[in-house]
Parts: sequence; structure tokens; C-alpha cells
Amino acid sequence: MQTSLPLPNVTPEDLLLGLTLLAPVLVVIATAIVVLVIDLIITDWLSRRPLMWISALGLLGALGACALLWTGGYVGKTAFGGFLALDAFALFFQALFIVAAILVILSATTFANREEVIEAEFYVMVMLSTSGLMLMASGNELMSIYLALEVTSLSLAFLAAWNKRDAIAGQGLKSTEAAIKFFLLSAMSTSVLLYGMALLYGITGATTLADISRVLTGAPSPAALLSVTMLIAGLGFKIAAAPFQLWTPDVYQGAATPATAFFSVGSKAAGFAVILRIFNGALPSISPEWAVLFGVLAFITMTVGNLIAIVQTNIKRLMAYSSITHVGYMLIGLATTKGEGSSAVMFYLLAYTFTNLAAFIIITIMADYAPDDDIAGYTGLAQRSPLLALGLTVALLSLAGIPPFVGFFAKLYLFLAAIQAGSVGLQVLVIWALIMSAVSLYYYGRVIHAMWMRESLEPAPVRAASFSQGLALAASLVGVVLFGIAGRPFLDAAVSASTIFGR
Amino acid sequence: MIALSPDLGRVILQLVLWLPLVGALVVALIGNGRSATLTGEAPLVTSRAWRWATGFAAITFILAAWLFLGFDTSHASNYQFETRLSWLPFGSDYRIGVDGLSMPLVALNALLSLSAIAGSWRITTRQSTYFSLFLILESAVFGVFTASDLFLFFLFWELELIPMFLIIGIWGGARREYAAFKFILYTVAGSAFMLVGIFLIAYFGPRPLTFGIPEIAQFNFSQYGTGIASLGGLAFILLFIGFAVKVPVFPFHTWLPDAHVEAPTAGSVMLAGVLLKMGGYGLLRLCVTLLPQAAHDWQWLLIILAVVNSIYGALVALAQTDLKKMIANSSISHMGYVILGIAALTQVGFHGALLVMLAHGLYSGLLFSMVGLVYDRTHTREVSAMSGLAARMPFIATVFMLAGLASLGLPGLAGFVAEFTTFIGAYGVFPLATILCVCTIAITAGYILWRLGAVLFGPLSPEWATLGDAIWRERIAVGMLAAATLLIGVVPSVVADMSAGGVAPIANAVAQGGQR
Amino acid sequence: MVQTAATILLLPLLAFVLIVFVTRKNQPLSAWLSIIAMGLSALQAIFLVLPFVMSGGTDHYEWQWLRLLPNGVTQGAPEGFLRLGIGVDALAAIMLVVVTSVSFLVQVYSRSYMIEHGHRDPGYSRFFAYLSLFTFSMLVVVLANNLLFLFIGWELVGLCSYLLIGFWFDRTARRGVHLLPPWVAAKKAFLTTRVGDVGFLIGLIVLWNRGGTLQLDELFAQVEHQTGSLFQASLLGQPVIFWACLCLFAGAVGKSGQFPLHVWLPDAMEGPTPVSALIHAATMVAAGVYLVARTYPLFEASHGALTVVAVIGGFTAIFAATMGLASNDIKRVLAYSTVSQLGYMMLALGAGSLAAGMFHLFTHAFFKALLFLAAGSVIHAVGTNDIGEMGGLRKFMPRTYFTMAIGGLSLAGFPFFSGFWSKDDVLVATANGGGPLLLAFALITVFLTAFYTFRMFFLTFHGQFRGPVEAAIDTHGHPAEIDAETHSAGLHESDFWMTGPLIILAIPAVVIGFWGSPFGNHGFQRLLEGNAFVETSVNLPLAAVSSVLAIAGIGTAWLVYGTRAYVSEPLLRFGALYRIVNRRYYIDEFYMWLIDKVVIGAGYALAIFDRQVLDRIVNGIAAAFAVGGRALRTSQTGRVQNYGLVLFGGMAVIAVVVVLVPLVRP
Amino acid sequence: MDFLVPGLRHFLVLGSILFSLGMYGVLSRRNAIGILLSIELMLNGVNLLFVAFARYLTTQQELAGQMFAIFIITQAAAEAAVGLAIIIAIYRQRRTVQVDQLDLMKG
Amino acid sequence: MLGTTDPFQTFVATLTFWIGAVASIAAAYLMVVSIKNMIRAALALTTVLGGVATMYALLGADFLAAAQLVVYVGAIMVLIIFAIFMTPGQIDVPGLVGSRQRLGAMLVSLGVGVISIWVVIREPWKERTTLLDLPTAESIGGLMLTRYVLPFEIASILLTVALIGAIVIAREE
Repeated sequence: MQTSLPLPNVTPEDLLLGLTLLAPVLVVIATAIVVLVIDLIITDWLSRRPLMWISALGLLGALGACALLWTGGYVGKTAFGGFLALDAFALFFQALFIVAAILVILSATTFANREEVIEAEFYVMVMLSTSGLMLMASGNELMSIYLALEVTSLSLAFLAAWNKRDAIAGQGLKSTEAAIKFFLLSAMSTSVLLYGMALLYGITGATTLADISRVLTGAPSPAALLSVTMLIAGLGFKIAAAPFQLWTPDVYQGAATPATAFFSVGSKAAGFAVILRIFNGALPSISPEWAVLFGVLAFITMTVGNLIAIVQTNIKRLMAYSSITHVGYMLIGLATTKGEGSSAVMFYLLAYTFTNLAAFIIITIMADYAPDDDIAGYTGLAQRSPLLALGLTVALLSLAGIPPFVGFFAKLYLFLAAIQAGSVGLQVLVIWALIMSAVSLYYYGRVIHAMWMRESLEPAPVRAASFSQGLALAASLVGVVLFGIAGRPFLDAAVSASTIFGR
Repeated sequence: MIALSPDLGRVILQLVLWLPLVGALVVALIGNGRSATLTGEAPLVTSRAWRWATGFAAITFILAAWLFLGFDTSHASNYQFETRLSWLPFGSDYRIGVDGLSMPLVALNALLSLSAIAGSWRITTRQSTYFSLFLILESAVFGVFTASDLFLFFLFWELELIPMFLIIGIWGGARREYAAFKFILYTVAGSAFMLVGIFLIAYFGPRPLTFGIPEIAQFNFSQYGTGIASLGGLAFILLFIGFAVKVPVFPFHTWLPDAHVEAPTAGSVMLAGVLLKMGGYGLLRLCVTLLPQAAHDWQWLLIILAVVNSIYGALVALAQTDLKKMIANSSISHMGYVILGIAALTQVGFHGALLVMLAHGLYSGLLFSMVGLVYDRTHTREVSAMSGLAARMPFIATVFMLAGLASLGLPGLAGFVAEFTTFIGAYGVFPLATILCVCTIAITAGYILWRLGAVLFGPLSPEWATLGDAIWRERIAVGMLAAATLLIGVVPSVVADMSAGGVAPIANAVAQGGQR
Repeated sequence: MVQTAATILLLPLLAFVLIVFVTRKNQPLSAWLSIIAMGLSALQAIFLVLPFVMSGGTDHYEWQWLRLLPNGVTQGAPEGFLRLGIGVDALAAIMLVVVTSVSFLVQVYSRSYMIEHGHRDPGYSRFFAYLSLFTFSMLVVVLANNLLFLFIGWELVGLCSYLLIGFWFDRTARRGVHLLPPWVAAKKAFLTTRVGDVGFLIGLIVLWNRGGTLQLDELFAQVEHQTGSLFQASLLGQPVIFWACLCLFAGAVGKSGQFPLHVWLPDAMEGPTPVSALIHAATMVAAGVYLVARTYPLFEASHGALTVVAVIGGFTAIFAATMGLASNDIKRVLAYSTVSQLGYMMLALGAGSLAAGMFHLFTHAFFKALLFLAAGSVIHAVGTNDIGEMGGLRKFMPRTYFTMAIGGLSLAGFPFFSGFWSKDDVLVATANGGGPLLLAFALITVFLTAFYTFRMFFLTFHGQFRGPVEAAIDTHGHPAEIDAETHSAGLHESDFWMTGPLIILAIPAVVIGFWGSPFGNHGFQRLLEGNAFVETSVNLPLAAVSSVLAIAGIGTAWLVYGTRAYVSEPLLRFGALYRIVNRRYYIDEFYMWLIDKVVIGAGYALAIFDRQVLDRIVNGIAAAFAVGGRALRTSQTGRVQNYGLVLFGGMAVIAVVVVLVPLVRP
Repeated sequence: MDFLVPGLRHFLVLGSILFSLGMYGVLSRRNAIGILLSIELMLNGVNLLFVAFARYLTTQQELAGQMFAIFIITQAAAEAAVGLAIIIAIYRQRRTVQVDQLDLMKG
Repeated sequence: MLGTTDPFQTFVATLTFWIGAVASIAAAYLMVVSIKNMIRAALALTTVLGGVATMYALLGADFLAAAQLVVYVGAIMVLIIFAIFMTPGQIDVPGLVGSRQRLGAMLVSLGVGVISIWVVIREPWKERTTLLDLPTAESIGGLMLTRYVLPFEIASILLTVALIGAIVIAREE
């Protein structure tokens, strides 16, 4: 009987390296704590306004940290015994999450002002959630990934619950309902995910992805297949792939719009980051199987999302189904099992993030004008505010994949990658996806139609609630336009990031 | 015809391509410039948006004309004034150039856009949006005709949809929303197939991966097998579906009558005059050029569709009592000639198809303009509601008749030149089909003279006794088109010199493709 | 000489352009412009071109019109260009003279005809512009040495015919059965000829593809050598050239109003009378004959085609003549006679005599123009076309009466008038090459022609004026001045500008025939056929028979119509037969049924199919997506445990399938 | 009777049974707290798997499974805290914690 | 195979396992299927947790067994029972959802159970020849701060989130 296990030898340098690689995350967390503390000190809520800017600055600092790491030669380093990987892939996603968080925080002012309640928690939670997302992107080990995922899930559940406007206005209690739905389903999916991880651990005896892929070779055993299934189910929930997508519309609708925006981009992108990393990094030997699974899920997902979106009248639900559809497209990229597919998915996520944020920022602004976020409230927006109508039109067209916006390019890269995979099934899937894109133009077009082709019922002009909101909107719209036409550096980044998977 | 240095030409081509877009921005920013509350009789004042938009369109037209005249017709089969910038990864570059195939269509677009914009001065609601959209549309169409990269081509192809969608949907007729959605969904569904075709071509095409049309045109796809079930055949039919929706080819044409009827006049002009040509251009530039072997394999389908299109369109047009519906269906019929010319897969057939596109662009644009002018006055397009209008509006009647005569293929006008070339080109390959198509010109004459006559001739009903003729702005707007129709009809060499060279490489490729 | 020809060609075009763009507002100036241009053309044609060809000269000029192949490419088409060209030869020169001179006289005539009670027609300038454009187009047909150019002119004359028939586009139909408003008549004319033109066009396409050119001399060269696939290849047992000629002939049938495309010509009489004289009697309708004559070597190269021409011509001659019997419209009678005479010309061509056909065309142009102009003079005075409402005009319009008598005699083939010589030529040609049946047709037609011509003549000029006073309204609807003395409307002779051309035309109607007669040493035929002309002995019995028949026809007409008052139509006693003929054998009705019920019916059926079937399928596909959306939407119950069930259930299904079914690696 | 002696598979089966029972509970209990309880049941099943694997498997990283289990317990605690907070909030607003009554949003 | 060859120890362990397993399953079954009252359900879960803790002990995870009892039974269950008491009126309501949902739940959970049991039994696990047998508490402590320091840190973030979240959400307005 041994007395104890030999402990791994961890030097201070190792820890320091690890903390260095964690710097962006740490900056985010530190900012969150600073904001929390300031919030506790200040009692008069009006003076809390700078909290937003502090948060944004902190996040910018984190972005700067990312840039420093990028330029400082830290790319590709791992730390904590391989638990943490700061490769280009991770940095890509970390930067994306930080930008998304900045935009959400900047755009959330209307919302926060109207609450007239503690606003700091919102920023804090967004930032903590962001830290979870960033850790998901760079986690290279099941436990870390799992815990980071839980950080995200719990903070998102919090964000879903955060909308108290409904309660104040007596319109119903949608946000808590959204929160409980998200929370319970998230817990269910987590348990399934854990079961899958347990099986994976059982088969390989390892938890780091590198070790798993080293052990896992040859034809998969039933346990490996069951494990893959459960991982797909657990992570499919995060990205809202059918049939694990049912929470999405309800939660999107119920949550406060900025929270929804964060939901739609953050959780989804991180889910894809994790899927890309686990399936490409740990399970390449099972790729024929999971490729087929992702292909089937892609088909179901985009079909379901599109068809139900056709009959929606609430714009947030519409956006939810639209997001499901986009997940379906991206799953095609996963189904290619190729580096091109991965990089295309990454670029798609970039495109989707900016586009969706642009749309949601306008929906946030419109929350004051469109009761219950009904599409009917957007009637004649082009006359009430041509710029907002133009912005939303641009965003929706980008989502529909109409040039010259980034969504078009993203979709093309993705489908090109799928065609290049050279499988007939994928080609058919691409045709179907393109038909689905055509269909999607119908429901996006309905919003455009309401904005442009109908006379407004109310003549009052529509304005953004604050400067920061306008700034966030402008920034995301610039992204929507520029990343498409001048998207090459970003696509190159995605391509180089996906090379870590070695295929 | 006039010397134009390549460098200057390059700059002018870029200007032609992007100036309308700049114009769109400017027009959007300067606003309407007059209140939109004018009521009653047609206002004779113009809006600032109109003036600026017309100015931009006119400058663009002048530049395009300069380019047209400076085009070296003796090397019409090569891309000229080409600009190439490295753009996207995986082999897609920003490549803009014109050859003998695209140059006439560029000029056509410049002319029709100017005419459509200048003729739209009666628009009273949201002028700046309206004119911006038209200018965006113009740029997009230029892009389609000048891109020599598949990706860029597709980008511009899709870009054109939204302006047209909004133009139909905002300023259209009673069922404008239905028509707008039908238009855009139909086209996007078609381009879905087209995109897959483009991907297949690029993916199985030359290495390293490229989207450049000239490079892919050098590639021999028949190494993957021949026949309609081969890769080439599959890619061809995928591309074809995309273009067939646009052309439109039976049975993908049902969006067209709705879109034409509901669109505002200028929208119909652009739709019939230019947008349909994108389909024919795509067939020539992509389907046939890149996949000559597959074109041979699918020839039977093309020829069947050509005959069906021209006869079906003509017969349906015969049954229409709404002028716009009639012209819309006549477009279907005439685009059948385009398909006929392409289906022949000969130099003369291609040439004819291109000429039909140009001619139809002019006279269908003119016809829609004239319907618009009549509609502005009578507020109806129903044939039975009108009679004897020629007495009150001799200019409109004259030009209307001119357009109608061009449409029915009267020599001396553009339609005859084009149709004759098509027919002689197609007859050698498909005698029976050609004869069937020739027979439709009698039907065309039937509905054109019948309906136009009923509107313009006969006793003037007192209801219309106070209507006025076209004013000078309108006269210039339609006069340009009429003059061009006449010019091409009398002196076809103004375009034929370059278009003959433009289609030559395609005919060459097909001839070689057939031997492969 | 080709420059002169080009000048002749372009002068009317110049007049047209000037009138349209410059002098449109100045009506007299427009008229003078047109007349002067025409006069110059006519003078050049008669005094420059005619002597040139009579001295045996020919000239031609071609230019490249439409590039088919780029520079340096030779493969892909028979020739790199489509060429156009004009040529001057005897055939063209003769037509040139006819067209320019008749056109000039008609324009002079129109100068007054288009003035009604001192008021110029509002479309006065337009009228002259159209006439100029017509003349230009007709000259293109005449001068073209290339089938494509000929076709261009061919279509343009059709257009001018359309424009001129529908000149009074705002009028409604005149009183009467089955009369059409002018614009409808114009449309009918255009569309009917269009049917023939489709054939012409197909002929061109075939010739270009099989013969490799549309240049006439090159095609004739192929005929000489019998080379090329035109002659080698065959279709349905006939060489391609036969079908090509048939296609060309289809165009001629349409344009020259031959059966079965004759229906438009009577209705074309809704146009102003000068137009009828110029276009629908002298020139354009003769273009069909001219086309066959122009391409005669091709027809000769395929005997079957000539036979078809002869049969169609012979049948049309007698067929139209019968219809002329039963018409009471002065212009329609003339129109039927035109159709009939054109049938004669076709018959002669088909029987193998180019010269006979062209000779009859030549003389016919003058006397028929004369007849029409005279009829126009009558109509201008009386204000109606109905000979039932005329009568006794001899007293009021002596010059018209006299000239019309000359024209009538010439048409009837009264001995030694122009028509007699040319008709005799036709009969001889028929006797030589057409067979007994066609000869019988031709001879019967001689009688019928004489009869209906003088039926019309006697009813118009002899007896008592039968027109009701209140019906005597002029062509613009103003009531005519009542002449109390004669109890008739203000009937008076037309002015000098109208009678002058009548008198001038009467001269050739009498004498021009001598040019081609034995007394003129067959000058016309020699000019046309050159050395190929073979002097045939005069067929005296035939000439005698035809003279007798003509005189008999005139005499019968005198007995029936000249000797008693016209109360009711004597021919009514033929009952059903009369009705059938009067209704033009119900052919128009049949065509209307064909177009209305079959063609347009098919259009309506397809239109319904388009909207109700195709469009519904498309919309149905779109609706299917929405239905699917609504169905799938029910899965979104809002209950979290349903969602959980789907989540776990989906996972379970996937798990079972993945674990138990070897999907990828069997 | 050797099969009665607990080995790896005994624990795995036990864990799986607990997991499925928990799943049934999650799907069938109306009370949100009941669902939370069932989720804990599922997590315990998974934990049992991890711990069993940690004991029986050949591996370079001994105790990894136990570490995993510890973190799962930690997470369960955090989850319970947040979950119960949401449930309490719901109860305050609606006076019910039965999840099948929470269907304001659907379709 | 329990890491011991001693028959008595084996017998005791076997007996313990089966008693613990049957008790856990029975309690779990009762909890999810038949118990309506939430308090009792919570107590049934506690029983399961105890059974699982026993299993941990059998598996040589002494620290984990203790943690299970302390954290789960001591903290989480107390928390849950508090929550149950804070939702009066909801304790005794009809416990289960409608029959269709229940049928579906039964099928699905049965399916998942069967497939997972089938898989874990059939899978050729790479079992070690000699079992590791050592007190784990010390090793776990050491590992937590060395190899597993990253998950440890993330767990701390997680707890922070839970703390803030729970407070803000549950706070009365």
C-alpha cells in the first residue's frame, strides 16, 4: 500500500506562465470584481453610470492583453500541465467574446437605465460569463471545459432571469420563466455531457484532450460511440442544435434583449469552440461517425429553425429560430471534419456575432417602441428612423446571406468548405442549406417589408437611448460590412487557428 | 472607334462600376429635396434627389459610352480595361474587365438606368430612397456584367436583388408585396443551385483553386466524364437553374408577370431591360463557356425549352388584357429566342442570342416606359379601358408603336437584326425548332398590334379627351431608347463588331468541347 | 449608275425625315417637299436609269451590314458578314419607273384629295411622310440585289401599308356589313401578310444556311452549276430549293393577296383612296409578283414551285373575280380585280413566262392606279363608297367619267388598250405552259373582269343619282352642300390637282401596252429577257376569244345595269350562291374562327394554365414551408419537460442508432 | 457466486441505473425542486462512474476521476444555489413552482 | 475484485455493496416515481446520497465519501429542504406530470438506461491488474493545487458566480 501518489512537480515558473496565459481572463475577472466593489460602495444609482465605461475599458484591457499575448510569442503555449492551451484558436475566440461583451455592455444602457435597479450585477455577470466563455475556448481538458461551461451556464441563467421590466410593467413574468427553463435544461444537458465525459474517461483513462486522442485510435467501441452521442447532446444544447434547441425561442423571448444578444452570440460561439476543440482535438479517430451525426443534425436543425421561423410574429423568437438555422449551417462545417470546415465555422461565428449583435442592439432600442417585440411594432420604421431601419436591414440581409455583407461571405466560405470535402451527402446538404437560405429570406424579408413597405402608424422618430448604444451599433454594423469585403485577415486568422487540429 | 489608353480605360471602367454606388450614397444623404405632399395633377417640378440621381446616371452613361467607343473591337474576344486585385483567399480575386460580350451589355445598362431614372421624375414618395436604390441596382448590374471571377459575379448577382425587392415592394402596385417576395425568393432559390454549381466548378476545376473565369474556361471538365449525369452535366444544370429563373425559362417564369406588373415603371424597365439579360449573360458566360461539353450534353433540353418558351410566352401574351402583363409575357417569349440562339451552340447562334438580349433590352424597356407614360395619364393599364389615345398623345403613340414594331421584329429596328441572326444561327443545327420559333413572330405581331392598336387607335373616348402628350423630360428619357433601337436596327455594326468577337471564344470553346 | 439609283432611293427617305423632324407643322410645305422629292426621283428613273438599262447596262453595290464572325475567323458561318446591296438591271428599272411615276402622280393627286372642303386633314403632313416612307421602302424592294435587303424593304412597305390603311386611326367602321374600322383593317392587313412573311423569313433562313448567301447573283450562280446543298440535299423527296422557293412564295402570296391570304386586301380599302391606288393596286401588292420575278431563276430551278405558283395564281384570278361580282363597294370591286389581276401575273410567272407576268404588272400598275384615283375622285365627290347610292355621275364628273372609262376598258382587256396586250401575253403564256384548266380559268376570268368592271362603271356613272340627300356626307362627317337644282349633294368635278393625274395616267393606260405588243416589237419583253427572249407568233385565236369575252362581259353589264334603273341587285336572283360570294365564301369568318377560337383560345387556355396550375404549384411549394412551420411549431409547447423529453429522447434515438447500427464502418 | 462480488461493471451499472432514474424524475416531476433533486440523482450516477473508473482503470493520472467527482459535487452545490434562487423567485412571482404551468412563451 | 483477497473482507464488501445498491436504487425509485411529498423525496435522495457515499468508500475514495456526506447531505440537501419550506403549498401538489409525458419519460429513460447498461457491460474496459489503494485525502489536496489548479480556479469563479447570482435573483425587491 502506497502512502501517497507522487505529486507532479510544479515550479513557480510554470504557474507564472499559466497566469500569463490566463491574463485576458484574469483582467476580465478583475474588472468584474472592481465593478462589483464600486457598486457596493456607491449607493446612489445615478452615479453608477461610469460603471459601464469601466467595464468596457476593462474588457478593452483584456483585448489588449490578448493582443500582447498574440504579439508576444505566447501563441501555441500550454500551461497547467496541458490543461490550458493558448493557441490561435483560443485567442480568436477570446477576442471574439471580449468584443461581443463590450458591445453588449455598451448597448445595454437603455435596459439598465429603465430597470432603475442594480445595474452593476448585469455588467459583472456579463464579464464573469465572458471569462467562462474564454476559458471554454482555451480549456484543453475535460474538467476545465466542464467547469468553464458551468460558469457560463450559471451566469447566463442569471442573465436570463435578470429582466425585471416585465414584472414592473405587469406584462408577465417571462424572464424568470426563461431562466428556469434555461437553468433546468442546462442542468439536464450538463448531466448528459458529464456522462459522456465519464465514458470517455473510462475508455481512455485520461482527461486532457491530447491524451485522449493519443489513446483513442482505431474503430470506436460502443462506449466511445455512446460517449460521442452524449457529448453531442450536451454540447448541442449549448449551441442549440435540434433536437436540443427547444429552449432557445422561449429563453430569447423571455430574457432582456441585451442578455438575449449575449446568449445568442456568446454561448453559441463558445459551444462551437468547445465542440471544435473536443471533437477535432480529442476524437479525430471517430470523425467518420460524428461527421455523419453532425450532418444529420445540421439537416434537422436548419430545417426546423427555418420552418418555424416562417410563422413567427415576435422578432426575438424570430431571431431565436434564425439562430437555430445558423447553427444548422455551421454544423455542416463541423460535418466536413476538415480544417477548412473548422476555419469556415470560426469565420461564420465571427460574422454571426457581429451581425446578430447589430440586430439585437436595434431590437434593444426598439424595445421602447415595439410592444412585446412584435414585428408589427417595426412597421414603417424606415420613415421613423431611416438609419435604424437601414441598420436592421443590413443585419437581416447579412443573416440571410445577401452580399456585400459579412454573412454572405461567411456562408460562402462555409459551403465552399463543405463542397471541398468532396462528399455527395455534404453537397446535397449544401443545396438544402442554400434553399433554406432562400426560405430564410422570406422571414427576414417580412421584417424588412414591415419597416420599408408599410406606412408607419406612429410618426414619432426613433432614437438610440444613449451614445454608447449608438456607438455599439455603429461598431457592429461596421463589422458587418467590413468583415465581408475586407474579411481576408480574419479568415486567414481563422484558417491559421484551425491548423492546430493538424488536418 | 476612338482611341482610349488602357490605363485610362481601366479607371473609367472602375468609375462606371462604382460611381452609381457613390451616387446612391450622395442621393441618400441629400434627401428628397421637396415635400412629398404634392397632389392633384402631375407636378411638373422635379425633386433634388431626381436631379442628382439623373446627374450621376448621366455621367455614368457618358463614361460608359466613352468606354464603349474606346473599346478595341478588333480584340473583342479579350478582356480589356482589366483590373485585378488580390482579394479573397482560395483563388477569388477582384477582377473587373469587359470583353465584346459584356461591353454592349454594360452600355445597355448605363443607357437603361439613365432612362429609367430620368423617367422617374413623377415619383413623389421617398425619392431619395428610390433613386438610391436604382443607383445601387445599376452598380450591381455593372458588376455582374464586368466580373471575371465567379465569386465576384455571384456577389453582384445577389447584390442586385435587394434594391429590386424594395423597389417593387415600396413603389409597386396593389399586390406589390406579394410580387416582391415572389421575385426575391424565386431568384434566391435559383441562385442557391447556381452557387452549388459554381462551387463544383471551382472545386473540380484547375489547381490551385481559382474562381477566375478565364482560368476555369481553360480547364477540361470532360475528364470527369461526359453526359448529363457527369460532373460537368450536373454543374451545368445547377448553374442553368439559377440562370433559368432569371431569364426566365419555362417553367420557372411565373415570378415574372407578377414582378413586372407590380413594379413601378422604371422598375419594370430595369427588370425587363437589364435584369433578365443577366440570366442570358450567365448562360453564355458561365454555363457554355466553362462547360462546353456539358452544353452539348444538355443541348436537347435547351432547345426544347427555347421552343416552349417562345411559343408559350407568345400565346399567353395573346390572352392578356393588361398591357404590362402582355409585355411581360412577350419578354418570356423573346427570351426563348435567346435560349434558342444559345442552344444552337454556334458562333452565329450565340451572337444572335446576345443581340436579342441587347435589342430586347432596348425595346422592352421602351415598351414598359411607354406603358408607364400612358399609365401616368390614364391610371389604367387595362386595354379595354383605353381607346384612341393616339389622338391626344401623338408622341407617345409614335414611340409606343416604334417599340412594339421593334418587338415584333420589324426590319430597321433592333429586334429584327437580333432575331434574324439568331434564326440563321440556329437553323443549321435545329431546323424544325427554329421554324417553330420563327412562327411565333406572327403571334407576336398579333398581340402587339391588337393590344397597342386598341389602346392607341379607334375613337377617342371623352374620358381621355383632356390628356396631354409626353413632356420634354419624358421625351428625352424614352427618346434615347428609341434612338438606340433605331440605330442598332439600321447600323447593327455599332454593336455587332464587338459582340461578334465577344462570343467567338465561347463558340471556339464549344467547338473544341464537342471534339473532346 | 448605282449612285443615281441610290439618289432615287434616298430622296423619299430624305423627304420623310425632313417632314417628321422639320416641316411637320407646315402642312403645305410638307406636301411639296414630298412631291418634289418624288418628282426628282421619277425623273431620274425615267430619264437616267431607264436609258441606262435599255442600253444593256447593269450596276450594283454591296456593303457589309452585320458582322457575324470576328476578324480573322472563318469557321462558324457561311460568310463573315450579312451583306446588303442594291443593283440596277432591267427588271429593277421597270419597277423603278412604275413606282416612282405612279407614286409621284398619286402624291400630286393627294395634295387635293386630302383637302376636304378647304380644310386640310389634320394628318396632312403625316400622310405625305408616310407616302414618302412607303416609296423609299418600295424602292428598297425594287433595287435590292440581295434577299435580306429585299426583305427589309418588304417589311417596311408592309409597315407603311399598315400605317396608311390605318391613317384615319380614330374612325369607326363605316356603315355596312362586315366593314372594319381603319385601324382594324390595317392590323388585319399587316397580320395576314405577316403570315406570309414568316414563310419568306424561313425561306431566307433556309437559303442562307443551305446556299450560304442571300446575294441573288451568287444564288443564281449556284443554280447554274446546280451546286450546294440547296440542290443536293432533299427533304420529303424534293430538293431543298423547292421548299425554299415555296417559302419565298408564301411571302409573295401574302403580299400580293393571293389565295388563301387574300382576305386583307378588300379590307385595306378602308385607307385613303390614293393609298389604295399606290399601295394596294400599283406597287406594293405587285411586290409579291416582283419577288417571284426577281428570284425567277430559283423558281425555274425547281419546277414544282412554278407549278404551285401557276395553280395558286390561276385559282386566285377566277376566285377573286367572282367576289368582284357581288360587291357594291366601288373600291372593293377594284380591290377584287387587283387580286384577280395579280393572280394573272402569278399565273403567267408560274406558266413559265417572266416577261408576260411583268408586262401585265407594268400595264396593270397604270390602269389600276388610274381606276383607283378615279374612284377616289368619285368618292371625294359623293362621300360614299357604295355604288348602290351613286348613279348618273357622268353629268357632274365628265373628266373622271372619261378617264375611268379608259381604265375600265384597259382592265377589261378591250382590244388595243394596254391591258389587252398584257393580258393577251398572259393568256399565251398560260396556253403554252399552264395547261387547259388554267387557261379555261383565265378565259372565264376575262369575261368576269369585264362584267364586274362595267357593272361598277355603269352603276356609278349611268342612270340616276340614287344617293339620299342626307346620306351625302363627306368623308369627315360634315353634311354636304345640297344642290337644289339636281336634288343631289354638291356633286362636282374634282379640281385640277386630282384630275390632272387622272389624265396623265390615262395616257399609259391606253398606249403603254404597245411597248410590249407585236407592234412595239415586244420591246418590253426584249428589255426584260434580253437575248433569252424568244419571239412567239401571235396567237390570234386566243386574242380573238379573249376580245370577244371582254366585249361580251361589257355588253352583259350594259344589258343588266346600263339599260334600266338600279332598284335591287339583279344578281340576287342567284340566291344562296350570291350570298356566299357576297360574303366572300365565308373565308374571313373561318379565319376569324381559327384565330379567335384556336389561337387566342389556346392563349387563354395557356394563360389559365399559367396562373392556375404552374403558379399555384410554385405558391404551393412556398405554402408547404409555412404549413411545415406551423406543424413544427406545435413542438414548442412552452413546457420545459417536453423540451427535456425531446432532448433526452433525441439523444436516446441517436445513441441507439449509433451504437447498434454500424453506420459508417460496416 | 462470483458475479455478486462487486467489480467495475457493478458500479457502472449502478451508476447508470441511478442516472436513468434521475432522468425519469427530471422528466416526470412537476415540482421544480423535484426536478432539481432528480438532477442531483443523475449527477450522483455520473459521479459513481467517475469514481469507479478512477479505481479500476489503467491510467497515468490516478485520481483524475475522483477529482472530477469532486468538481461535480462543487458544481452541484453552485447549481443548487442558483437553481433554488430562481425557483424562489418564480414562486414569489407566480406562487407556483410547477414547471408545467410555466408556459407563457411557446410556439 | 475489490483489491483484497481476504474472503471475509470480500464478503463484507459484497454484502455492503448489495445492501447499498439496493437501498440506493429503491430510494431513488421511490423518490422519482411514487413519493408525492417533496420533503420525503428529499429524504429519499438523502438515502441515495448515503448509498453512493458507501459506494465511494467501497471504491477506496475515502475523501470523496466524506465530502459526499458533508457537502451533499450536509449542505445541498439542507439548502433544498429550506427551499422546499420556502415554497409552501407546493410541497404536496400532485407530483407527476401528465400520462403522455410520463410514458415518454419512461420510454426515454428506459432506453437510455438499457443502452448505457448494455454499453458499460459490453465495453472491454482496460482494467488495471493491481488496484491502487491509498488514503486519497492527502493526494487530492496536493493534486488540487498542482495538476488540477486550473479547474480549481475555475471552480472558484463558478462559486463566485453562484454566490452573486443566487443573491441577486432571490433578493426581494
